[in-house]
Amino acid sequence: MTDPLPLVVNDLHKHFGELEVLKGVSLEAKKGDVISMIGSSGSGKSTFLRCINLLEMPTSGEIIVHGKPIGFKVNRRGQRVPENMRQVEAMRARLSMVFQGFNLWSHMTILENIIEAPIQVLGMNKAEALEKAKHYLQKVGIYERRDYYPAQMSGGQQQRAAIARALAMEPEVMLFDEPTSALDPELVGEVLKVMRSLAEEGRTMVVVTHEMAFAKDVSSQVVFLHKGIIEECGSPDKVFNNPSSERMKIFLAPKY
Amino acid sequence: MTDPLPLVVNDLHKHFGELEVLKGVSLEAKKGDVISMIGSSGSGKSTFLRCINLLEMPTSGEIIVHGKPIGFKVNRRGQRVPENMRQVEAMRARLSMVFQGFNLWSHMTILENIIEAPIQVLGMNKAEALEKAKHYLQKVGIYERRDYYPAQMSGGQQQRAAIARALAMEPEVMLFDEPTSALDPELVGEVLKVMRSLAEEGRTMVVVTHEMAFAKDVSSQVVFLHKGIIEECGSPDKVFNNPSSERMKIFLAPKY
Amino acid sequence: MAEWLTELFAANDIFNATTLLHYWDGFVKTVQLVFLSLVIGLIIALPLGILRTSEKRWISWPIWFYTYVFRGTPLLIQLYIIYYGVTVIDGIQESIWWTIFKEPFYPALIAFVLNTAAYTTEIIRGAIEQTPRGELEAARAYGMSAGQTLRRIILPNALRRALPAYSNEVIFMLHASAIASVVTIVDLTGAARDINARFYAPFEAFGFVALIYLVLTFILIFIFRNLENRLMAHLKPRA
Amino acid sequence: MFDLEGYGPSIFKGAILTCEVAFLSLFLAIILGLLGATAKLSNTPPLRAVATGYTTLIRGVPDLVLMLLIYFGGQVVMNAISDWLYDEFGVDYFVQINEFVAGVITIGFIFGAYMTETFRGAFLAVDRGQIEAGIAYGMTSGQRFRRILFPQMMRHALPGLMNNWLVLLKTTALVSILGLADMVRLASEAAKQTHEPFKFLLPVALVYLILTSISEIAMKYLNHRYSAGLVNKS
Amino acid sequence: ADTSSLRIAVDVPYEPFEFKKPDGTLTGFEIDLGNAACKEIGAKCEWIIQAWDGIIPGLLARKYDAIMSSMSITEERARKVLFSDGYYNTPSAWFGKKSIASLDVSSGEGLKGKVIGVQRGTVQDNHVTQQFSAFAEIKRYTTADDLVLDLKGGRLDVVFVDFPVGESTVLNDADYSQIGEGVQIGEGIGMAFRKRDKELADKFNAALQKLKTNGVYDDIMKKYFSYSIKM
Ligand SMILES: Nc1ncnc2c1ncn2[C@@H]1O[C@H](COP(=O)(O)OP(=O)(O)OP(=O)(O)O)[C@@H](O)[C@H]1O
Ligand SMILES: Nc1ncnc2c1ncn2[C@@H]1O[C@H](COP(=O)(O)OP(=O)(O)OP(=O)(O)O)[C@@H](O)[C@H]1O
Ligand SMILES: NC(=[NH2+])NCCC[C@H](N)C(=O)O
Ligand SMILES: [Mg+2]
Ligand SMILES: [Mg+2]
Repeated sequence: MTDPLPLVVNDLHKHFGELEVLKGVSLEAKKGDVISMIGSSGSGKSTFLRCINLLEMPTSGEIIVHGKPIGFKVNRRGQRVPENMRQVEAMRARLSMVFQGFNLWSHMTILENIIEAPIQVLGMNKAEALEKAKHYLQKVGIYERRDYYPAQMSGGQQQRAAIARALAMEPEVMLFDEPTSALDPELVGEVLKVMRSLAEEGRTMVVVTHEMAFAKDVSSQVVFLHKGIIEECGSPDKVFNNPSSERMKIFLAPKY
Repeated sequence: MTDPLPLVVNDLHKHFGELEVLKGVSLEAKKGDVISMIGSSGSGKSTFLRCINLLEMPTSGEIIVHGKPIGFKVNRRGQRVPENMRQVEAMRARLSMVFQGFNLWSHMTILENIIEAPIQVLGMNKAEALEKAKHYLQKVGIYERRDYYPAQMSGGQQQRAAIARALAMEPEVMLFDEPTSALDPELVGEVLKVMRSLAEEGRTMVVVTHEMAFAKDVSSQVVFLHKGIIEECGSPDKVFNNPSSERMKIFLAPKY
Repeated sequence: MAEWLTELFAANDIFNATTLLHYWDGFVKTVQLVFLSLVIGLIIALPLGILRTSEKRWISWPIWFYTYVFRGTPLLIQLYIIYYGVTVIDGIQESIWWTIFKEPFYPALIAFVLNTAAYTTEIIRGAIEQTPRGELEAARAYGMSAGQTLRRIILPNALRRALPAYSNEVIFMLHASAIASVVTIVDLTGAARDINARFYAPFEAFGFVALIYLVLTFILIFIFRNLENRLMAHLKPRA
Repeated sequence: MFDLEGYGPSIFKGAILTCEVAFLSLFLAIILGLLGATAKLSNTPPLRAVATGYTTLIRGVPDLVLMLLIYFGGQVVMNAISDWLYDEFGVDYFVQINEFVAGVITIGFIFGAYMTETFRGAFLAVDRGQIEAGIAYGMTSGQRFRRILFPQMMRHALPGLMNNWLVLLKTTALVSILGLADMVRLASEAAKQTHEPFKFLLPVALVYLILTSISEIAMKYLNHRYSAGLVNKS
Repeated sequence: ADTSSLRIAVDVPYEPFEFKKPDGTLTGFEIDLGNAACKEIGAKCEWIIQAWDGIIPGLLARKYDAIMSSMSITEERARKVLFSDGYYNTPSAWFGKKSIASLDVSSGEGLKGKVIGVQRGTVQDNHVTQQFSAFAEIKRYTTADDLVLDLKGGRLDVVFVDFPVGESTVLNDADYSQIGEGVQIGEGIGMAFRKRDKELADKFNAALQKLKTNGVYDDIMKKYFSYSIKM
């Protein structure tokens, strides 16, 4: 246990004005963990993910990436802000996020999308970045499409490109926010396949998903969030086949 | 059999340039028939429906509404066109179409939408039209919303308004083109309920639909279209439980 | 009020009764010119905008050409051409037309009308072409004739949608009317130029009319905003 | 044929002057527009107020009146400033505004207000998710602006920008009223001199028509280039 | 001020005093005279074209250092600017169609219902505005060529301009003639300077004086006039 854990979140709270969306959520990802977060709409899954890399500022709680806690301070207006933007940027570079809506940069080709952050943020040289991009594009199976613009590709292809973009940062942890829910049913499969192969490779991943089959098959840990609180968590087998929480049972019950 | 049939279509063909989309489709609707048209995407269902009331000009074939065949001629440029636009307009007034995208007139309130065609096309006086509108709006259950504009209502409400608009023409035959496929799953039910009640009242309807349960329960006849040809047709029981065509079997087979 | 006025008059020699009267005449001229141009322009643009969407090339093309030329050249040049051009037409000075073209008001009006009609035609065309296809199909599917569809569906739909663009055109026209002063029309700007030339006081002379134009612009914006709220209610969600 | 009774060459020079005025003022307008849009979108209320005042004022008053005001009044202000500098600090600093500079500044200033609105809209049109992706990958705010926000904003701004350019081009005709020897001025002088309005004014109208047409073609081309990724390539 | 390079404003065209040749270069009596005077005082002069209605504000705003544009010396203007000594003098005059040559232009009654054209901001403008605005319609033009064009185009009945200008731009058409008597307004024509530039004005006064006596003035005048305008 000499290597620090890739990601630890302690007692995270998040308010939007009056509304408390996260009421103390903790999480620990060991290297190679695949953590699936499930829960009904509005339970705070996205918010949690966005708090992890500070797309939203958590109201309180601790975020520790690779052993280094993010420092916060309170600014003149009484808001909690990061102590040091440099540190936050460095941290973000180690946590790659894959968005529901892909958010590929629409003015760049797929290849440009992928080499952008490695060059700009990690300071990689272009040749190396291109090398890496090629590798990961092949891995997600859209290398021939590298010179297309995002709008010229199907949703499934775009999401695979977005995954390649995240991979190219060679992150500590990959964060996925419902990576398949913006896709047509036919296209979901191709993205899930790529994610499954990543899991098998031993990448550390936190995945917010509605795909129960995926969560069941692939995760090492499943977290069930309800109204901003972790109602149930543990191995997929335990959570799905033997849930202790009432909520979880209702959540799993067939809808029709 | 003194009363002529509401709608007969004989050997309808339709080309889009090179592409032959309908390759001889025939159909006979008796009074009170509910004919469901099913088939995979691109099989020509919408095109067929649109040809019936000449929103698309059929390349060849006969359309007979209430015993009166539509006359065609060939214009100077060698295109097939209706002989007499008056006749077409009169025919259209007897066949009311309900569109997938509702197509309510956005600058009119729901009530105005409903009285528009009866007044303008049938020459009904306003009082009578209002009377009718009230009746049908109550039937579809949105009478209290009559003074709203379409943009101010949910999809399900809009589709019900569109159905009321079609009903107010007191048509020979109602044509539905996937009336529920633009709706959120929760809203589908409310529209199907209205349609079912129309079927039970004995209205003649031709319905293009992907809702198999609806087709099974409500239709008097099911037509399965494949690549512009009727592959199978007959009673719902026969078509669904005892199909003779290979295609139909594949179409019905579960996808997962 | 009266005190304030006398004080104002006493404090400077630029805003006195004579100059204020001059400004007032200019104001009236500006309003007349802009109002007439817009009304006549709109009357011309309506049919042109409709015909411009015709699929028949021999109908739509000439209209396209007209709008292309008038939108592609400066209004100032159009004004010059019409103002000076009419005088050299053979025999015009002996004809009854001369009573009209003699006055600078009418050549300016013609230039403005032709200009605003060109822009308005394109606005109307754009709005007509944006009519949702489905709504047209619905009209056809219910047996409406082409004329009924135009009258009942296309135009009410399009004219409402044209409103924001048209309100810009109205304000543009108000502002463009300032060049009437180059052909001796004493509109607001012309009055200001007279007064500037008389008192060598550009700030007072032009600043004052700038203020009036600003107020006029705000009034127009206010009117159109109300109109839009009323006529575009159907696109806004309702509580 | 282009001699135009000896006036041709000088009118041609006027056409070049017209283009110079147009391009320089476009340049100025773009810079002012970017500044204005940034100010309008900033969190600093005074900056926002200044920018809002600027755009409202400019867009509420006719170009010609503004031109006359800035042209005549601008120098008066400059002088007041330099007098004040001299009286208060003994600094003898004086900026001379000639009619060319005044024309360019005036038009640039006016269209800066329109550009402000164009750019503001374009900045707002950039999808928030695009920026978030930049944040999520650890880009600094400078990098995000340079690499994502600005290029995407430009794409949204392009149609509006081009539209403003077409209007600006036609507005340059007004500098002739200030006495600047642009092609409109020279042609109308020649027309008056020779009593042949059509002979001189029609060609000038044609030149404008050609310039606007070229702009429109360029606009289509640019739009096509910059919207790469917005439309499907087939 | 630094007198080695000077900017002088003119409003063109104002034939025969200042106007453009087709190629765009400036010419005319005052241009020649001004250049000669500049040479005399050893200054490099640049002519700035400026619309008449902004010519005094422009001077005060230091857009240029002097005006030499047939500006009549009047009391009202002298309150704003400093005039040189007069360097020529001509009356203002009425011009119109021969057919109305007998019109009485000295009284409001005579001009009743007529359309009079003047250049905006000139002494002629002032004169008719004060005397006749109650009787006739007055149209004000930015430049003197518009004025003549509209007279010949039939939009104006009469114009009221400096005599030589009418003579060279209106009377070149045989259908037109001078109407009534000339009117003397102001005390001749002078250059205008900012009040504080007394030195500069003195230099020009000296130079002009010299040109008047050494024959240069007369040579230039003969180029443009068949009669004397000297004062
Ligand atoms: N920026 C915001 N301001 C205010 N409230 C917000 C904001 N973002 C999210 N919320 C609220 O926080 C709650 C949790 O939202 P969140 O998006 O995290 O849910 P979720 O679990 O991701 O749901 P879904 O499965 O629908 O994506 C919701 O009630 C939402 O309305
Ligand atoms: N206007 C048109 N021009 C050219 N091809 C067309 C046109 N309209 C339809 N088609 C083609 O005709 C074929 C049948 O289309 P149609 O819309 O009738 O299918 P459908 O059975 O209604 O499918 P769906 O279930 O997706 O609505 C398709 O291949 C389509 O691409
Ligand atoms: N260049 C000119 N346009 N000069 C006009 C001068 C008219 C008249 N002499 C005046 O001083 O008022
Ligand atoms: Mg979510
Ligand atoms: Mg279809």
